[in-house]
Formats: sequence, C-alpha cells, structure tokens
Amino acid sequence: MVIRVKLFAAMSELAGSDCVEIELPDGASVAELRRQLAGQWPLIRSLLSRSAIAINHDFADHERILQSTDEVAVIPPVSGG
Amino acid sequence: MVIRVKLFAAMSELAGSDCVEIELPDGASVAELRRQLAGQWPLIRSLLSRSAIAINHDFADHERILQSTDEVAVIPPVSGG
Amino acid sequence: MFHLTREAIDYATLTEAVRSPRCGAVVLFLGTVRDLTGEQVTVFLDYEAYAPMAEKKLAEIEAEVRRRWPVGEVALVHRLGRLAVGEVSVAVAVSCPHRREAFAACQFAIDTLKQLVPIWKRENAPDGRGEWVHQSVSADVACSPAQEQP
Amino acid sequence: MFHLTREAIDYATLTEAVRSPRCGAVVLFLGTVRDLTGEQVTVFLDYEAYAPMAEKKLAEIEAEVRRRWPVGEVALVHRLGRLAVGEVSVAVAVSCPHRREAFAACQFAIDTLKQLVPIWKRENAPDGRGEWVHQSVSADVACSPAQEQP
Repeated sequence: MVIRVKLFAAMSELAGSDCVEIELPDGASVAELRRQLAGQWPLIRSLLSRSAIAINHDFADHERILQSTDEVAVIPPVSGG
Repeated sequence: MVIRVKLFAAMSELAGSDCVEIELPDGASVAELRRQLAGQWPLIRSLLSRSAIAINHDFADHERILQSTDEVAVIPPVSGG
Repeated sequence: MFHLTREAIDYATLTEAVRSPRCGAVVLFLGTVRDLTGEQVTVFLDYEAYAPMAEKKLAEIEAEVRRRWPVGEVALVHRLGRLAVGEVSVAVAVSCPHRREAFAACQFAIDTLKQLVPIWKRENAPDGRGEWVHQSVSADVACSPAQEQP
Repeated sequence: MFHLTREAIDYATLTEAVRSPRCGAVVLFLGTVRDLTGEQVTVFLDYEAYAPMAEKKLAEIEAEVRRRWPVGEVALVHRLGRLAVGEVSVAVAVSCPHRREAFAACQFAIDTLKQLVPIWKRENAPDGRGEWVHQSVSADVACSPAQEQP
C-alpha cells in the first residue's frame, strides 16, 4: 500500500516537501514506517528520532498497524504557546 | 492621653460610630487599649477578640506602646477580593 | 502600580499596561461578585476600605511580588462601593518572562491581598438584609468554607 | 470553546465570554512574543499548525479541564501565521467558583497545550535567518533551558 505522510515545520524543510509518499507492505506497523522514512530521506533521520507519529489526529505507538486509509503525519517536538 | 480609634464594617455598626475616643494613661500598650475598648463598648467584645489593631497603617502587636499622635484603627477580619 | 477605585475596573486596559516585549507571559486574575455564597443568595455587595492603610498594604504586596519574581509589571486594583452580581471587584495582572513565574506571582498577590488588605464586603440578600463578612481564620469560630475563596 | 485563528486575539472579548455569576474567579493567561530567547534576538515569529489534529487536541484539553475542575467556561485560542514582537500568540481563559480552581485549571490547560498540540514556531532573527523550534524533552539533546517556557 502507498501511505501519504504529512510533514511540518523543520521536518518539511528537511524533506523539501510538506508530504511524502511511501510504499509499505500490507500490515506494516508505525515502526516499519519509521524505518522506511529514515532509509529514504536520510536528512530527516535525526529529527524523526525525536518526533511522534500521528494517525488520524492521535499519537500512535510503534506497534500500531497502518491502514491504507489512515491519515498519517510526522509530529516533530511541538513549540506552540 | 486621648486616643481616637477608627472603626470599620461590622465593628462600626456594633459601636454605632466609625470612630470612638478613649482615655488612656501615657505609656499604655495596645493590650491596654483592647481592655479599655472591650470594657466601655461591650457589644464589640466578640468581634474585637478576632480583630487586629493597626497603628499608623501597620498591624501592631499587643506590647506596642501608643503615642498620642498615633493613628489607631481596629481591623476586623478582612473580606476584600 | 495599584489603586482603589469606585469606578468599574477596566481590566483590558490594565492587562495592556502590564504587557512588555521582555515578558512572554501575562496572567490576569479577576474576582467577580457571585450570586451565591453557599446557600445564601446575594443581590449586591458593598465594599468598604480603610483606604490609606489599604494603599500601604497594596504597595507592600507590589514590592514583595517584585522582590520574589522577575516581574515586568504588576497591577493591583480593588473596587469600592456598591457592586452588582457579575461585576469585577478585584483585578491583579502580572507579566513575567516565563509563565510559571507569572502564575505564581499573580496567585501570591491575590492570596496576600485577601489576607492583609483592610477591605471588607457586606453581602446584601434579596430580603434587604445585609451582613458584613468577617470570617474567622481559626476553626473554633463558625465560618462557611464556601466563603474562604472569592 | 477553542479555536485557531490568523487574526489578532481579542482577549478582552474572550474573558467576557467566560465570565459568569456562578463563578467568582476568572484567570486569563496570555502568551506573547518575546524579543529575546536567551541571547537570541527575535524580530517576528511564524506559527504553523497541523490544524485538524490541533483542534482535536484542544477539544481534548477542554474536556479534561472540565472533568477535573468545576469550570464555568474555558476558552483556548492559538494564533497562527506571522506575529510581531509583543503580539499575543495564545490565550487561555477559565472561570470557576473559586480562585484556586481557576488558577489550577488555567495553568493545566496552557501546560498541556504546550506539550500536546501540534503547533510549531519559527523564530526569525534580525539578519533574516529563521529557525523552527523543536526543543527536545530529553536531556541528551542540546536545548536552551530558556526555551522551555513560552
């Protein structure tokens, strides 16, 4: 399945885009998504390691299995307020 | 010496005036002032026992010696805010 | 800055007055006249002050707040006279570089104001009865816990 | 109530909106753009949000505040886009029957907002350089303690 991943702030600057697409096997987890992102976009590795993954507007843990219809985003450390 | 004592809120209602005058010997303390006030205005006794005495706009302890030029007030429990 | 006033408290102007480019945090506290104190219905309040002493105590509170926290500006205003339900009786505004300081300084200022400043309120009930509020700090005198806070 | 906005935050209207005759205490927190973060001079900030998730998290914070404290009303507003030094980036207003609850609820709301809500700021220096702020929560990544609070 192809997952579109939204990127924000420095993450989007490092990747050169506010959205990337990534090919993942069916039943892939968030941990697998992280490995693929880090492999294909080496520049985002460091910040990715400090970032959370959100699925459908909630924080998701490493074991969460992705669905092709999920809205997926990388959430670097927030700095609102 | 004659000391004028300012009264506020329920203390002033109980005494029927916002100010009373009291005759005290020279060198009298705040404790002596309290005894004289309670003796001459029995209605204020209960609230007086829960009130502070202020001299020249500061809280004064029982041992403080009064001067004839002092501005003296009874400060019942405050309820501002 | 601090003052006693018989006019409505303009807390927006007060808040603007404490803002500063050096201060990333502003905390404003408003005390307002409640319609209920415990079971007792209030229709209006009268506030009375021993004004020169109240102003001296407000000045001391301002000085202590500035001594304890890196305050940009602090403003304390208390209303006097007759207030309807919903009106603002007291406003405290504080600016600090960071928010924890601003919250702590504002809370200290209103807590200390309510302990030390010689101002009294009279609660007036719908039947026309009014009563000055002089709750005791000691447990052996009857007092409603509901009256402990504004 | 909560919202994200690209307009200046009208905190006076927000404060009026949370006032209530049942609530004797209102606490308002304002976060404003500081001119200095540590040694670094800021001339303006850009705020970006992952808007649908930010709104979901704001709704969750509002619900949690109402669950924990006897809140009359709570309002959370965050500004987005470009802000000059001194402008208000975030406002949280809370009304409660008593002041301790109002302070605690307001502080919890802004603390939680700053931890959970996906909003980011970019600090823009006088030389034109800009940098997104992504400080780490762990001690092993360099971060200025001065950046920890608003």
